[in-house]
Amino acid sequence: MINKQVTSISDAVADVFDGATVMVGGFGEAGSPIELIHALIDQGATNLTVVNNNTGSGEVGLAGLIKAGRVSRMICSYPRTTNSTVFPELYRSGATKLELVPQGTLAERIRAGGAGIPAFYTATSVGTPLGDGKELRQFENRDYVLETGLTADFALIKGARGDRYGNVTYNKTARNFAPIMAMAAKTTIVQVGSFVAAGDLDPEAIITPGIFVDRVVHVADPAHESALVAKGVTYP
Amino acid sequence: MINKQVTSISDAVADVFDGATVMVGGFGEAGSPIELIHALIDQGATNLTVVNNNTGSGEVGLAGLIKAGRVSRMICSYPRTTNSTVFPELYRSGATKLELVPQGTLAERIRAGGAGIPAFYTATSVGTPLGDGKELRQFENRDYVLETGLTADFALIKGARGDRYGNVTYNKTARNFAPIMAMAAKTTIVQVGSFVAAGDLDPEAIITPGIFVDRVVHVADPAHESALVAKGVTYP
Amino acid sequence: MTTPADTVGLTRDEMAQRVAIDIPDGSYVNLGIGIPELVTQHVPEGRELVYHTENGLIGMGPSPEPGQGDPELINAGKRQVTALPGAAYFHHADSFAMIRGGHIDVCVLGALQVAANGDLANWSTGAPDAIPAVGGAMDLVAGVKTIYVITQHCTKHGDPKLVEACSYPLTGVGVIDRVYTDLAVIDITREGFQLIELSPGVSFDYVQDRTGTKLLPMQGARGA
Amino acid sequence: MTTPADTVGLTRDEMAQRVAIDIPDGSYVNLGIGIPELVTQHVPEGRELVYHTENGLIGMGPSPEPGQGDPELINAGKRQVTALPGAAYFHHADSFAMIRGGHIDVCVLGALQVAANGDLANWSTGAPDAIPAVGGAMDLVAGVKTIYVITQHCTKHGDPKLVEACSYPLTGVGVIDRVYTDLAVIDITREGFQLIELSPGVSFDYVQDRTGTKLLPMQGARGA
Repeated sequence: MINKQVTSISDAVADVFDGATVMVGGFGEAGSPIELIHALIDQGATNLTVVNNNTGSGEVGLAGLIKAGRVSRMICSYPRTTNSTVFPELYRSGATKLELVPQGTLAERIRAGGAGIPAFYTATSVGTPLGDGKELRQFENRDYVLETGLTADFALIKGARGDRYGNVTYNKTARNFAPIMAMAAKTTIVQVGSFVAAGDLDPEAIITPGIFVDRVVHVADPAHESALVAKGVTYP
Repeated sequence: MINKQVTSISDAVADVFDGATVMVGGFGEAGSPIELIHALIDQGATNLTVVNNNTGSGEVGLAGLIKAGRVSRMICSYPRTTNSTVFPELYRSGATKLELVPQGTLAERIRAGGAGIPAFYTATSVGTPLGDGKELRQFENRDYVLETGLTADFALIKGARGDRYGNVTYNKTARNFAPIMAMAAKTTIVQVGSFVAAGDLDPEAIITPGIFVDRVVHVADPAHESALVAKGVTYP
Repeated sequence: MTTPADTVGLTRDEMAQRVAIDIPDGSYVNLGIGIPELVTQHVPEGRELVYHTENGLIGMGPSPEPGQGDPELINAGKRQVTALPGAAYFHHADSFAMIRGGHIDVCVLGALQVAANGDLANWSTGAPDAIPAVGGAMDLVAGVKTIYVITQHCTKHGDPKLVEACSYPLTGVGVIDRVYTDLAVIDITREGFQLIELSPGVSFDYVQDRTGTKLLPMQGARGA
Repeated sequence: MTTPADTVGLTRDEMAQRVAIDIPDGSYVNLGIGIPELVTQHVPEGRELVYHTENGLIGMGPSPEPGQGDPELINAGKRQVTALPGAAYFHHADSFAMIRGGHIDVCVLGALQVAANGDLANWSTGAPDAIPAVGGAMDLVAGVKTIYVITQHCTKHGDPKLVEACSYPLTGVGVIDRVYTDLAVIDITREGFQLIELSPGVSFDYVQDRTGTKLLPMQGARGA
């Protein structure tokens, strides 16, 4: 019987290796898999390339991972944060590199990576510093840049409900990058607030089919980043 | 107040013009918008380019449109049908042209057209007759062909439930090409089995958000192609 | 200290109201952070606009009542919002398919600089120590059908934001359709900045003096 | 009329059973029309496979009870099927993202011809009056990790289907991993067709005689 449930969150991230590329779901705090990130901090993997729209806030979750010196490179669209000086300091010191990607290009590159599309053309960034050095091509008299698909070794994702097949639903705008990251990673690890029986999820409303998911961990009552930051929590 | 509901199915397709490109949802009979196609037959537009995975069966729905001589060109992946000689005859006579596209490339071209991606690379068809003459390019030592996005003037689609904003859900495998065709057409016309109040559809489970839909027509108890064919119905 | 800019021209809300007048009923709209967000409060009676936020929601409603919010229901500015009846959630690739694919009718953005050819700079001052951050701005200007800029006519230092050519890094090339400032409404045309409307009590010369390049007077009217 | 091909070698069900043995527990599987579909009936006890059908369903179950079907719940062969608990529906672009993106573990297809380098021809005989139709075959062979062919060793006319080079139009280049026929199991290797297993009562020479090019004998065994 297929059962992708992993009962221990530390087991779920045990094989993340030094130098891995890790996609982390979430846009701001919505959809940020805090507990999985904290398990990854405990696990100790370093020299990671992390793909996330932002760089976390405060000193918990993704910002905690960055502060712990585990991230050598960020791929994101908006690394500025109101509540965190963690990334700016490491960026300015050169300890953490940054690949800045327009948000829609980032999303499409991840989706392409998951869909077996090695490259595609987009008008986004044409004529801007982020389009500099990219291959230009005209289609119907408009300029486009060539962008490549993005894949990862691991994806860490926060879902709302999940089952033993790895089917996942999300809560509101916590969905954001999670479904496409689940497609683009070799190993996709999802924390879900509720673990339900196979068949409990409406097959018309499953957002991430289990084929894209490798491990499901039940994390009841996951923390919210803003609440941790407001309480002054730091991790580790 | 936004209200995309059109009460008359003939009004819904009134502006389809001669020479238009029309995407028609459905894979076999699942999701085939029979009533909208019949309204289009009645409306009379001709010299159409039709995008559908197949070419219909019997002499109703899409096969009826083709038999009526309205389709000068089909873009599809599998034009052979067990229950219809309509397309084969017109194809052999040269009256209807065929652009044969692998099914996944067809789907991705439609999705690209709707997503503002003018072109992408895929390994599908490399080294085959359907890849002949296409631009080849290597990424990481593998060959890919360049494929372009596909758009349309109109999409005719069958949904299960819809609301005044044009939000749509589908029934089972009737979903198939509909969500991407809705994205790729300038004017998307959806027949729905149930017309519901705004807010009745779960925002987590809306498959086609209304932004992709222009008109919604309520067609209660839509016909199934196989039932019509079994009864020997022809249209017109 | 009182300068003319403090005493003439539109308030932020009046600017937003002026933009709202130009957005047709039924439009799908994406609003940038800041003054653009005020547009929702000034939609004329009888019009319904649908708001898209690029982090995965269409049918976005106002901020929640205190204590009623969900930290996982936020907008692109990462502030808590609500979802109206008829709203839908979707993932980021689908969200930017709406943007890139030309499905959003109007985007209203802030600006650092707008050039006479429609170039926009609004993501970076190019300062060497700044953390570069672009978000969805480049996708929005490349994909949305109509791009409006809403901005003070000049910077806090009195420098013109409407210029012959942007000195800051570009967000997009030739993408802006119209600029709404405290002083005027100005279209981007083939010939450059075309004055469309002056704010009450503001003269052509007053606006021209605060514009970094030639401003074409209103058609059928004489400059100054 | 009785030929040796009628009396030796596996039945269609035995061929499907032989394939099923090689598909690991928990695999995501796409089955072509015909003999491949029989695989579902021969999965060894204790294994669970998940079936994908490219028209938008994963977790596909068997045919419905008579009168219980839904004409909108069909498989790629357009026959009515069921959805098992844990199934999910999705649209065509997502479905082929599963295929093209390498998420399906095993695809079992029929063949007109398989070449010694792994080329497959299974969509067209190239007959000039035929209506060309490809469906999802080219996407499947380009995207799925492991491609198995299940086929009679020879055509109805007794011609070999395993050939040096395909004469029919190709579905994909170098895509086949293994071929299961009524007579043998044969891998595609850098050196060509490598015999892995003979069906009961079938000799190496018997298979070689019915194969259009050189067949490498089983390793550790002597040819014939």
